[in-house]
Amino acid sequence: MNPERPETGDRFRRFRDQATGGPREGRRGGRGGEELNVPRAEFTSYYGRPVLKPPVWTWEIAAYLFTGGLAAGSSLLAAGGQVTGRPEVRRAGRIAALGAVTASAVLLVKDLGRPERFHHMLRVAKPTSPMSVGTWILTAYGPAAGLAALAEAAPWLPERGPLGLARRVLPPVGRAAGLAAAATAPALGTYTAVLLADTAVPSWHEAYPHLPLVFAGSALASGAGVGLLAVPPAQAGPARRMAMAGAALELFAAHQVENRLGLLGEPYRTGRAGRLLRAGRALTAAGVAGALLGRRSRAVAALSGAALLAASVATRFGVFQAGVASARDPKYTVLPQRERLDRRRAAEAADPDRWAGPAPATEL
Amino acid sequence: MGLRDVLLGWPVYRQLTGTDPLGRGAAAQSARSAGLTARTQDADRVARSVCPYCAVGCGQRVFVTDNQVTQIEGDPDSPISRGRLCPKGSASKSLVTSPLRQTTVRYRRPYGTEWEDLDLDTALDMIADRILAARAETWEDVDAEGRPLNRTLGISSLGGATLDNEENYLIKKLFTAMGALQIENQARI
Amino acid sequence: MVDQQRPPAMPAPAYDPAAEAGWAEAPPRMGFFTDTSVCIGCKACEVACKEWNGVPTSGLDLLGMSYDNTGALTANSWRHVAFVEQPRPAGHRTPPFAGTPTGDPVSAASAARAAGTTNPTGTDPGLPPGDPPAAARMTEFLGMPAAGPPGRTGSADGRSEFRWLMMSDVCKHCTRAGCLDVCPTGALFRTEFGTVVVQEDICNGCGYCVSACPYGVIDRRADDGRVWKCTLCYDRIGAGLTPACAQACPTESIQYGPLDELRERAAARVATLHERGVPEARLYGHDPDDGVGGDGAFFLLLDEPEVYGLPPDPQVTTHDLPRMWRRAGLAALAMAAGAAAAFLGGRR
Amino acid sequence: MANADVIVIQGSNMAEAHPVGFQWVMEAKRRGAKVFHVDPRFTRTSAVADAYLPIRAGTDIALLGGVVNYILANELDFREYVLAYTNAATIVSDEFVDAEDADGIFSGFDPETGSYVQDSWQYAGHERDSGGGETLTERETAAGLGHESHGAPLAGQVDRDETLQHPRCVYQILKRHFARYTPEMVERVCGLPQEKFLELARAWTENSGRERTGCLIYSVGWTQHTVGVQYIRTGAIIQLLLGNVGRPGGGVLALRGHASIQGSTDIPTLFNLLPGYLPMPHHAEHPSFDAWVNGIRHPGQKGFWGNARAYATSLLKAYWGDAATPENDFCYGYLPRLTGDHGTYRQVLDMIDGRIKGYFLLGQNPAVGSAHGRAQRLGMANLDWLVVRDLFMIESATFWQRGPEVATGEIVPEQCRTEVFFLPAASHVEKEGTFTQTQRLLQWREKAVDPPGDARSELWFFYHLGRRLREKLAGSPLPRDRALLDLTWDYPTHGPDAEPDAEAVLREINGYDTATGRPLSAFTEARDDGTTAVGCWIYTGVYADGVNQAARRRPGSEQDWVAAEWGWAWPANRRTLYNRASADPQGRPWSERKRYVWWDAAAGRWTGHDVPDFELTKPPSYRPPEGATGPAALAGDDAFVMQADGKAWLYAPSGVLDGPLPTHYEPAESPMRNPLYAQQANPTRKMYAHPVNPTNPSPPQEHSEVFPYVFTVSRLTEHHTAGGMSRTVRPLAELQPEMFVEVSPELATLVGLTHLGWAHLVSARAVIEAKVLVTDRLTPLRVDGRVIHQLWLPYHFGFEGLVTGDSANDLFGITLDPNVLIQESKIGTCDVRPGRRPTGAALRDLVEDYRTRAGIVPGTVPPAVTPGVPTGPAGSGGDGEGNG
Repeated sequence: MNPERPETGDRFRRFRDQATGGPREGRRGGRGGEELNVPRAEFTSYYGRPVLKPPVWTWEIAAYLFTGGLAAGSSLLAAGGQVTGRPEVRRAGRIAALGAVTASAVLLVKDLGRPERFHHMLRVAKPTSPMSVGTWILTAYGPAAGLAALAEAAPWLPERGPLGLARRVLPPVGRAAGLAAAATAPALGTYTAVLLADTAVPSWHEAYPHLPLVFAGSALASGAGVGLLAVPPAQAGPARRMAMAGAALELFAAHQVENRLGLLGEPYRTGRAGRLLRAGRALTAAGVAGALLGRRSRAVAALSGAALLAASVATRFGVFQAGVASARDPKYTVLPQRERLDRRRAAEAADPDRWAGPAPATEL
Repeated sequence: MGLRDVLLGWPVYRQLTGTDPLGRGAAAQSARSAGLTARTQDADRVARSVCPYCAVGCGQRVFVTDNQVTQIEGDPDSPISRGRLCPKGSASKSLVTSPLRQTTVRYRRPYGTEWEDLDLDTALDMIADRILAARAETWEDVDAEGRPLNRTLGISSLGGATLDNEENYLIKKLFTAMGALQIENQARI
Repeated sequence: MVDQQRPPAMPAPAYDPAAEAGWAEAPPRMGFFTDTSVCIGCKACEVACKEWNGVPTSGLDLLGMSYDNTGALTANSWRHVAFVEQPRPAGHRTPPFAGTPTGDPVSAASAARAAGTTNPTGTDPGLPPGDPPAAARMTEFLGMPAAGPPGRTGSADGRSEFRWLMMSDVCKHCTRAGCLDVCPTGALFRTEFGTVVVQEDICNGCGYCVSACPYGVIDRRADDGRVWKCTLCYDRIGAGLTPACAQACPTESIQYGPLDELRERAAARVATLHERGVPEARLYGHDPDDGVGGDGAFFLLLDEPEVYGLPPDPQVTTHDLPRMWRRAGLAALAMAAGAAAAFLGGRR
Repeated sequence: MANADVIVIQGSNMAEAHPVGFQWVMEAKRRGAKVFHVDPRFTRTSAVADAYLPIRAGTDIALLGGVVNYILANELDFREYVLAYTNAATIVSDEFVDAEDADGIFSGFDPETGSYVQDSWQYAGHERDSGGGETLTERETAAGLGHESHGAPLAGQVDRDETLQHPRCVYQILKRHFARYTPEMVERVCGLPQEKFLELARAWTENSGRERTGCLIYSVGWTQHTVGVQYIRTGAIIQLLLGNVGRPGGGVLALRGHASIQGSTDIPTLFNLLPGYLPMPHHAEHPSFDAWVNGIRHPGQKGFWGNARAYATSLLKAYWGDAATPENDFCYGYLPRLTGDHGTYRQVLDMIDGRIKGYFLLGQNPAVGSAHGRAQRLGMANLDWLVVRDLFMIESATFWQRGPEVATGEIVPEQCRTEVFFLPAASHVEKEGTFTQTQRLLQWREKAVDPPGDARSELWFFYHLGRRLREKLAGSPLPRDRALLDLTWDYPTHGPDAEPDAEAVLREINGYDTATGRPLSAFTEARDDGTTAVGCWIYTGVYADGVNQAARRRPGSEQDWVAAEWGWAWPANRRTLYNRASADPQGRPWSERKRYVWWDAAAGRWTGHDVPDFELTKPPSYRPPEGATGPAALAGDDAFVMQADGKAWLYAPSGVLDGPLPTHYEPAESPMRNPLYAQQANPTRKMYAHPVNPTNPSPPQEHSEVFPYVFTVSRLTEHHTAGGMSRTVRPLAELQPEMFVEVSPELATLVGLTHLGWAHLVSARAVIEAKVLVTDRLTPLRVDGRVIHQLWLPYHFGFEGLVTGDSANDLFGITLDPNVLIQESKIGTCDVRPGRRPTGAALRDLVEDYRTRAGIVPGTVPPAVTPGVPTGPAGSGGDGEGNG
């Protein structure tokens, strides 16, 4: 065994280069247009065991992605109704938002390993932790949505006495709270995407440019769904338009996710995750179509609203499953990293001085 | 803990006022973590011992607190092992504190199907009687040609390699004086 | 990050994570250097760690992964000794089985069966399920998937090459630690020694760190709810002692000390091994410029990292966090705009 | 070890069985030493060794003989060392006939007793007066080594030819004896390719001589064979030829398996020895005290055994104190006498036949640890009473309730009459005392805590048992009880449980002046007039100056690498024996690099890094006067101070019962015909023709193909011997949780085994099951044209504890080596079949079926001498017609 034996991975590169016609120069940032058509390349692993630990989260977190988005969408709907004088829309939005944020809180606490320590989330405020940022967003958004919904109950309060005072004070407070909720709603709707992306799970991390848009669109669509369901078609104009906007955003971003990630897009297209995402797309399309065509009939509007909600659930669960699947198979961890490593080595070999190694992590 | 202390202790407050704005180090440390120390530091005493497993003879330090063994690790002073231990030596604490360790005398009567309890003193007495009976029954004074034998072949013993030299010495001395010469140990297995 | 081409450059003025995390005059950063070329796979480190930290049982199951019955780093095994039997050359050594009659290699087939031990193996939590087809390729020679590995000619005239890799895996205590960054409760924190520790009195088991670790180390304990991992014996080093595993290691494969010193020692060791005809020796996790800013516990390996189950080019996820927040901001704006347009657009 | 330039590990798996000791091999490796591992299986030692040599189990003498042949053929021996310190130049009797010329049997073989008469082996001119004689008694009483360790009986001067040309000088006899052990023969017998063998031979010889030393490491991988002692002899011959004995980085190191197994042979709980390796008296050979003492010291011979009378007298004084007077030969009459073989396996067969009443198990688990587990358990089922003292409820305590024989119906609890007492024992941290580790070092353990509940130390148990026996016998008129009543048994006790004072016992072991009680400081102070009492003469010095030297803990970092002030090594705190040989005949170190002990002419004394193994003031130029005996007879260049001729024995005229020179014999159970000699296996091996103890047939017997595969057994790092102290400890049980068998891929495909599937192995004694680990680390070997498959099993598993499994030792029978009666449990033949073993009565039927197919007649043993091998009349020079 002579000392100048070629470095072990060397043969792999020669084999791969000759198979794919030259080192693959993926574009920086834009994640390379065409699919990384490396042949089903071989890789080694430790007895086939995954390199990463699959996420320990369960369906509760996937459900929270939906309820969080719903709350955000509903608050926007409510604020829209409040500002443009559509009390029906406002009331539906606010109540749906309260329901959704309560469900979110329950789901989040239940998913914790030690639920009784949920208040530890407020122990620190860490910009490096999307979950910490999200907790503070929820802390701001929750009471606002709560107050806004409470304000809806003002008309049933008696005239005089302390309750009477509350009856008079609530509406303006409700309006302010509604606006506050709407102000934090977009953050609430999209931070969950950053939460998933800021992990080592290959398919979630790789999708970070598009995931927020998917979640934003999905949130809008579910908000619109609430509007279509709860508001007579006459007042549901904005809901219909919001549904279209939401669907457009979601479908565009989802397409990016499924096709622009190369090998790491595979989990979004295959298996259970693939089926869920395809169902989500179909339901979104049906929902929007239903909203547009069924302007007049209350039943069709309601149906399309439900479809939009279901679509949002399917999309969220689909994205969740895709991530878990990508963490389980060592291929999705080893191959892209091996690829990135070889690319960097090739670049270093090309002009050693320019390449100072990967852009040093931002000084966080 | 007054409200003021709660506020001062709140990591977010420490983030804002302290040297760790991102809350990833000093600010996030809890009181318990700050007070952590190795249990060997506050042990009542340390016994210098030797590993009971193989014959390399690695040095061991046994830390004791309130008469409980709290840690057994390598003895860095030993020129043989330099503070190191193998997996068995490292598991010595689990060995001596194993829940499977027997701590009471157990007795099985002839033709019995279960274990019974027996107190130590009675057991010692019963064993002594049985030794004397077996010895008397199988004693050989002289051989065919009248040469002295002074022995009993009715009693056997096996074991010694895991015992101390002092224990082996008493065992050999007592059995030899009893004429029971059929004693053996792992050295011949 | 495996880096051989670049000569071990003088380490850049070390980015001191402890100082960065607010520790005034922090002591020198401590860490592990694990030289797997002298590891004898005795698992004293696994036992010493469990004895000192009172780590509960990790299951009684024969996994068939050579002599590894622990399986992986989990909440109940903070040290894990990996065993890989390979029909491949071992540095300068003469081929062990030259000239003995032989048949096909077994490492791949036995690996596939071992990967199949995915039913609850009692190492709950966390022994990740295996993927038999991936395991079947365990010892394929990189780049030549079809032909059998060298030396294992499968013909009657004899097998030759063989080596048995052993490596004690542990938490990497990364310079830029994904688990630490994403922890929402501050349970994970950077100690004054530059190590990363979970505070069991704070952790509420949200599980975010489990997904954020690029090495798949930290893990949630099922019946306890909290996450657990190596603390680099924070209590022992606080009292000036050596971590339990490093003290027990019979051949000093695990070395504990100031990280800078360890990096120099490691570089010298690799150079010695290369001189002695072991060209496949390489360092892993030593380079401060890699995706996690270099590890506090780094290794000298004798094969590609993925053979040991390690990621070839780990990257801390928070490296892209700023761009993620920007993309999220755009999406939020789009969302707000969408909603506004929905209301301002149509008449009714 | 760290000073070695080459390290050969054979018959040992050091990285797994002695991992922390292995740090010193790694230290040597770091300094550039080359490490060889010779083993049937590629183990964790082989993983870090520089070269791994696969070998057919049971053929180590063929390999080592090949190395001897390589050395002698190429004249690579360290000539000055060999001439000065070994008996290479000594002329051997002309009556001697080598096994080479007699089909594998030496001259003097007596077929009736299956033992040798050693007269024809003696040095020339000493055939009659050197106490050769028959060796049947030695074999029966495992006293073979009695001669060796006492120095064989040898009177006066011997003829020597310093030119080493004389045809009957030891050097030439050695050359002829190993002439046929060529590299080709090694490949043919061991299945090891020639170039790998030559790599070992070259490295071993190149790293020996003045400037460089090599060390040889072995453990039970060598001792548990019917030719075990001869394995070690061959290793010693190589190390002597290369001048590696007594030098730093050299030597032959035995790695022993238990914390104080060295201690349990120094202060022996063994039937054939008294403390300090004094032999237990034999009823015919030692009728009187003088006969016994002269049997030890062999009047007229050189060496330190000359003072045996002082050691013997002092022992008897330690036992019986004032009752021992010169008039009654210091109570020599009280000592029991041996009549033959009283070894543990003889006892087990006697138990089965109901001849033994009571049995003590003191921290040993024969139901799993001893060979032939079934016989062990059946024996224990036929006792009157059994006392088990252990930390855990081991298999040997619960055989009557949960043993395999209960499942097959051979032991029915309701009909098993054994009364069992289980008394919990104290652990190593709950009692104080000394362990003697593998380098003869005594280390004192401090007591950490009191033992829990009823757990007590053996010191407590036997002291109080003795007290109670003496109370019950008080006033007994019977002469047999005098020995017990006159015993010195009044040790001080302390603590709540009245624990005897271990230091008092250690003081008695060290020895003291009976008048003043002053502890002796060296064994040379022992007297034979009853004024000194010494429990174990080789340990004298452990309490020198009244200080417990074993408790010394001067940190290693504050001492040189010999670290003489940590603990105390017997004899006289010397760390390397025979270190006089680390200097040339004139007393100068062979080289600066290997300086260890040398003669300081100015100071007129020997000095160095260690306690010199020589009389301090005897100059190298000293030549003994005519007729001198004992130590005085040792010349200035007689480095081997214990030997009768002061020289190391390449050729052993006596002291080894199966031949003066190591000869390759096949194991008792082998699938192969002995390629070198007509004689198949060791003709003097000890066999038991008991119905419970059948032996698998080996060629030239019929039906050896019924058990076609070779299996060997050894340890895992994670478990300890019979598993009592590791399968009951959770962190260890997790690391190796199930009984498994390792097979090569070729054997797996041949027999149809699957990885992680089940397999069961069958021998003439038992059938056991195990999970299958198919691994590349085992390989079939091409041996003499045939392909031999080997498989490996760990032997730790039993039916108690957190993790359980069948015991590998159940497969072995009882065939012992003649010199020390150790069983052959490192190699056996078996059959292996896929799937789990049958249970209940079906299991016995399967074994029975194999026995009939193998043509085994219960109660018989294979012929000791292979049919057709001529054995000349005892004692006369056989005229064997050339080799077979």
